[in-house]
Amino acid sequence: MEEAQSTPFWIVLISSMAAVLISLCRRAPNIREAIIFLAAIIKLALLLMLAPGVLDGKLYTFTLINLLPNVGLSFKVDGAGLLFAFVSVTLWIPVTIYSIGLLRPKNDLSQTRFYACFSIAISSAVGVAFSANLLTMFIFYEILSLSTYPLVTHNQDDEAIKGGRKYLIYLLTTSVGLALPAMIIVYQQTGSLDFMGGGVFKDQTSNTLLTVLAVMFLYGFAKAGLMPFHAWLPGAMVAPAPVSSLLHAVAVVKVGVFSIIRVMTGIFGVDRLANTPSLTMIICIIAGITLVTASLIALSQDNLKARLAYSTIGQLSYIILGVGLASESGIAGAALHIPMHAVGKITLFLCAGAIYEACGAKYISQMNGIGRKIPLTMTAFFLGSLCVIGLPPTGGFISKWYLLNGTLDSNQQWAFVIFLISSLLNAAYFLPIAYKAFFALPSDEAKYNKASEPSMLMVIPMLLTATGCLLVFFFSNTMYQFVEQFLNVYAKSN
Amino acid sequence: MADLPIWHYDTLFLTLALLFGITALAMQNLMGAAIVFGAYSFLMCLIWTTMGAVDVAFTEAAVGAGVSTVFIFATIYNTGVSATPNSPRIAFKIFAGLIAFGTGAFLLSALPDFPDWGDPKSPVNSTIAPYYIANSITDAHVPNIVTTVLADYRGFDTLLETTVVFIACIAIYSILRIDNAKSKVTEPDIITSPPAYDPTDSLIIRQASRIMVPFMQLFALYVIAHGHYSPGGGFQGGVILGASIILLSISFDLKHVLQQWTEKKIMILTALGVLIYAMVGLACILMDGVYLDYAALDSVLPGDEAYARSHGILLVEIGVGITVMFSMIGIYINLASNGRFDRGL
Amino acid sequence: MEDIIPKFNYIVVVVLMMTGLWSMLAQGNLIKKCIGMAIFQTGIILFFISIGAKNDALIPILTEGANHTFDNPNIDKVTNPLTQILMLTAIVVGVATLGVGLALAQKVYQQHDSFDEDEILNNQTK
Amino acid sequence: MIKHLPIFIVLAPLLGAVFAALTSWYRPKLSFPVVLSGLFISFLSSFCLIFKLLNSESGIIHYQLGGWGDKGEYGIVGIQITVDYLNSLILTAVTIISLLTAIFSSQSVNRELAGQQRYFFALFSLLVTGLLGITITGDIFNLYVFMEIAALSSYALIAYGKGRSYMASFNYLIMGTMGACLYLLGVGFVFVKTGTLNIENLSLLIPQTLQASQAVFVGFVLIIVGAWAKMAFFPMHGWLPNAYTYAPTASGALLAPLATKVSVYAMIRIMITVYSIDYVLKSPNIQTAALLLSSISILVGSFFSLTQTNLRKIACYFIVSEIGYMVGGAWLANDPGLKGAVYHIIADAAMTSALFMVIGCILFRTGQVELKKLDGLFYKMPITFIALVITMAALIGVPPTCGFFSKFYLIQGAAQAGTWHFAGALLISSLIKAVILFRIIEIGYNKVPNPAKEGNKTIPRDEAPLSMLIPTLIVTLSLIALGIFTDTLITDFIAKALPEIPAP
Repeated sequence: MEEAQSTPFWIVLISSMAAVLISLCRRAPNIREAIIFLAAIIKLALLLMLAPGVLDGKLYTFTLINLLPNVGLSFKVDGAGLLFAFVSVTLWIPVTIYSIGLLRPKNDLSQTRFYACFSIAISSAVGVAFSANLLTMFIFYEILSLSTYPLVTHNQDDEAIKGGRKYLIYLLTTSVGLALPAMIIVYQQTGSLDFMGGGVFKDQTSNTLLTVLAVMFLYGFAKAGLMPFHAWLPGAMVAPAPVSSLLHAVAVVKVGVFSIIRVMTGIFGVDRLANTPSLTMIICIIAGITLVTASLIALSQDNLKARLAYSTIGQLSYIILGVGLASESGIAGAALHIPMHAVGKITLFLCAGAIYEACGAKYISQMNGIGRKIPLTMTAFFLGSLCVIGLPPTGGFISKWYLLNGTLDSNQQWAFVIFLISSLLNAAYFLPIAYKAFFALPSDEAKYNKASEPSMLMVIPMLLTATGCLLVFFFSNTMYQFVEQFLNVYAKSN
Repeated sequence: MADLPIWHYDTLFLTLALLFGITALAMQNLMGAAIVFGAYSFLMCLIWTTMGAVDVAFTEAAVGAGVSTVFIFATIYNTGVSATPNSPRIAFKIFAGLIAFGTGAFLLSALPDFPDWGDPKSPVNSTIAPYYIANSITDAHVPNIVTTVLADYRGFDTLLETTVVFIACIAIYSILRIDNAKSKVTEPDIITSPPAYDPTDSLIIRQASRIMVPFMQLFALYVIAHGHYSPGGGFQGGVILGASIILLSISFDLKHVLQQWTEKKIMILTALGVLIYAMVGLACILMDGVYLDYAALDSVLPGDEAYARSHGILLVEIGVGITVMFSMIGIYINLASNGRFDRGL
Repeated sequence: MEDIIPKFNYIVVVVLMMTGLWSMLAQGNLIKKCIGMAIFQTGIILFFISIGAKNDALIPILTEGANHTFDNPNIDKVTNPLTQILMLTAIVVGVATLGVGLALAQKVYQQHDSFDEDEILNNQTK
Repeated sequence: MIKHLPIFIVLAPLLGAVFAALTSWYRPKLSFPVVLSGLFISFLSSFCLIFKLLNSESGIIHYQLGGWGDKGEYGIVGIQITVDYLNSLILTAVTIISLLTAIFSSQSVNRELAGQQRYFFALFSLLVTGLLGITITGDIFNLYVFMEIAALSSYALIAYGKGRSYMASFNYLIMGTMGACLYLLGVGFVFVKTGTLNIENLSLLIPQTLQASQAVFVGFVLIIVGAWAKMAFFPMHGWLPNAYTYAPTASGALLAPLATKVSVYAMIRIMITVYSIDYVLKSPNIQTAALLLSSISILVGSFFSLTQTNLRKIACYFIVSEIGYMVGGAWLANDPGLKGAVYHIIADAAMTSALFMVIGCILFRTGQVELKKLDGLFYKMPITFIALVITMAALIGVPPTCGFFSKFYLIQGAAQAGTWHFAGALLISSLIKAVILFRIIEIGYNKVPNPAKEGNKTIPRDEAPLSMLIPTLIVTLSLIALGIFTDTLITDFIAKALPEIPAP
């Protein structure tokens, strides 16, 4: 049920066009920000227009231009892509409000650049979500890397430059050094790069080659933060809070895992994965190790943003492990974990930024008792923690449920154990923060005496996303319908 | 040994040429090397004459042995360097020797595959060349086949060759000419100590060249005009014309020549020669022909198509002659005065 | 000997060219490099001319003679004109290159007061 | 007149040069417009020819000079120029880039060469003539003459740089003449066995009857090595960095993108048309050597660029490594490799042109291009800086720029041939270029405190004049446009230009 329609292309393009307009309106901040909201709303509206069709099982396709023989700059909208795009664009709105609250008072004139790059980044994230083939995906993936660099180095001090350097080196090196050759080998072997239900490989392709390619892709999309190519993520935390929250909790890292989901389901094919133990084994082992190690490291971090970053690395591996299980519920869990983790983590990052703005506290050890000064922020933080740990009534519970189901479906009991251990670790590193903030005695009373909630422009977005953590729990069924459509296309064996 | 398919003189000349060439490169004294190189070029002329390539020999005599040698002299005179110091790069020389030896061995590996020397049935002599020999008369009424091929069959090459000369002239002017506006350049001290022997002093040379120059110029004009029937043509004639002026400046004074031949005159005339050639070609297009198809000019030139070609060839040869003559003068003036246009060899 | 004599010309050509090549690569003196270049070029010219030569042939200017008539020449008895044209071009190109090379050498001499490559290199890195 | 378009491509810049030399004595201001119009006619002709070519059935257009065409048993007796799918693209690229570079150069020439610019544009135009001639000619000896036209004018153009450029130009002259001589000798060796110089006639003779001839093989190697010397292929690359660095901006901007690329074209033409892919495949030793040298060339160029501090030198070493891409791609001798090599000729011409134009803009305003002194460039010349970043991104191979697609094909070719060292070298060079891009960004954008913030020093904007900026932007944007239209280029032109090569 494919239907050619140019809407996907326009959805991708809108925020890029917005970027152009934004850079023209450098002297009129109100108009500039109005453009962002307008673009976001149009984008959401267009996405919603596509939603009923996708739920009916339609695939919207559009080819802009052919880049290589058989491979074009083409878009294809399916359930998972739409869901991912929807999450990115929806969360863009609160984050923009938050940015206004954070940056306007600072009278920082490079805000225009900030918003313009931000819009391009959103464009490319949606582009990845809608890509119909590996090449298109790779193109948007690279644009995303480049457009987020000015955001990471926004402060332009030594630390920012260092973080930015690390960021680009990790992301470009891996994508050019591993993902690109892997893609070329796929093209050379099969003559096609399209994401297709049963994968593109013929049956006679050797398992060894597939395993090598799988590893190349896993590490090539280093945005997914698999160890040992994860170090860019803590380094990129020097960016302003809105960047860390939207990009490094939602857009950039999720683009990494989303790319891996796409490649595993669309290029390798779920059947092929399920029938090739060596392949699934290697994915599961890499993801499993990252998962546990990252959680342990997170436990030892005192810097709040660093702890959040390592937590993100661990949570991303949930998704990859879910794919590696190669069972229907595993993949469903993986696809669902993208939005669920997104709302949770974005709340946490926004809170971290707010805490720093309100109290100047970067380290967890400084946060004893601050909950009484900034109750709204810390409540939001608590809800976000619940979502990431996976406790009801937050969205994280749903996705982890599917993931655990997946382990049982594919008889990988050890993965079940890993998931549980990791969830316990999540609880161990998040809950004490909220607990101490509310109940522990302030260690440095004088310092936080004058601390109060930051401006409403920052508080409201946090509360919105915190509410989102609850909402996704109740609307999880709708989300599952989207994922189901995706599964119908890619994961149902014929 | 009587029925050897080669000329006996040639083996001798070839061996001699080889000796001269190696000597020229091995000599420490630069002036000596230049003279030996001139002799080497003359030897080459002899070899080519015995092989039947009179036009090439003629050109080599004028260009290789004549003008080239003078160019080298001028450079040496200007810089005052007479001997090369022994450069110590032995290892590099051996390395380069190995490269040259390897390349030579590689080239000789094709030796058994070559046709014998002088074989009239070799591919070179039996593929396209017979067409030229058989048709030169019918196509253009020109007995000197070299002229026909040069200016007509492969006329495009010759246009470009003229352009090459033109480029060399502009290139040397732009490289060497010292900008008068900025010519506060300190004069290199070598000029203050010219060689002990000053050629401008010699009365015999002055008188001899004064007598020779008109004849040279007359001869050169003849060479250009009679190129259809005898060896020669635009190139050779042009070079000789140029050489006559060069001779004047060597035997008299460069200043004298410089007054007469300013940069403006030389450049305009050099460009004019190329222009004549290119415009004859364009005229062919305007007359409904192909570029450089002189036959199309038969409506403006006297005679039938073949004669039109013959006249077209003459026109372009004149263009070539003008360009070559003035570029040679221009190049010489620059090299001899080191771009200062005041004095020199 | 029987094999070499008919191809003696090629051997001389190769030796000449390689001497020129060696000189272009190894000689430190810029003028010597230029002379080497010229010798390399004459080697090539000699190569072309000798492949166009024919036994007992006349120069490529047609005349009424015993062997052939004006309109119907005996092709085997006229030297190949094509190789000669090519080499006329090559000679002219050669002298143009030589002129430009010498002009550059003069300029280099003005700057460094030397024709020796090593000295010039030392001057430049100083 | 349509019939004569092929000759106008070459003739227009030639006549432009001659008229420019003439007018420079009467109306010096006229020289530049004269050259410009010559280049423009040339561009129009080549552009029209593309359409003529697309409409023609045979896919090849001949123009026989002097009307001397095929004479039966003798073959083609005159000189023939041909336009087919392979060279029509390159002709258009050369004409467009030279036209833009001419517009770009007018200001910088007036400043850098004040008082001496008399013959500059004449030589400029003659260089273009030579390059176009090499591309369009159908005769291997005529190619040599054009090669020398291009070479002689480039020696002079480089020597305009004064100072160290004289020695650089002299070294180029020695190496270039050596290359040309080897080429001519190779032509001689081929000529000995075939007796013809026309490429079409040769292509009928060599692959069929002269497969085993040692002389033809030696000729092949000589021609290829000669072309290598001309294009600064490792280990004959020593002349290039100095020559292009010390040349004036305008010469560098014209020579760097075009001169080496056209030599690569000549090599590919000889390889696939005069000889054939079969012939190449049957000389495996040469193939292995060429591929190894390409990999070394890529690595040497990349590593040396890393050690340089001058942006122009860096760019010059990039050329050395890019040459490795193209030679390697051609010598992979399989379908994707050759496609990649031909595509990369166009892509690299555009990339190098953009790079040198950007450098020219910076040089024009700041007077130097030392990497360390570029701090704050983004605030001083934002448009130029963004163009520089896009160009570097293309050189790295970031999609959707053209650099990505050529790399895509080249690596695909390497994978198909199993030449992993070549694929590895390509990737390493990409990464090294990425490192240099980071350096440029860090210095140009991050090194000075953001002037937009309150309290920091403001940096006034000072872009290059529009006549320089607009060509730079056009070329930079063409990098993206070329990338987007890759498929059109490949299927409509390059695929038709190459012989059928069966996949193994």
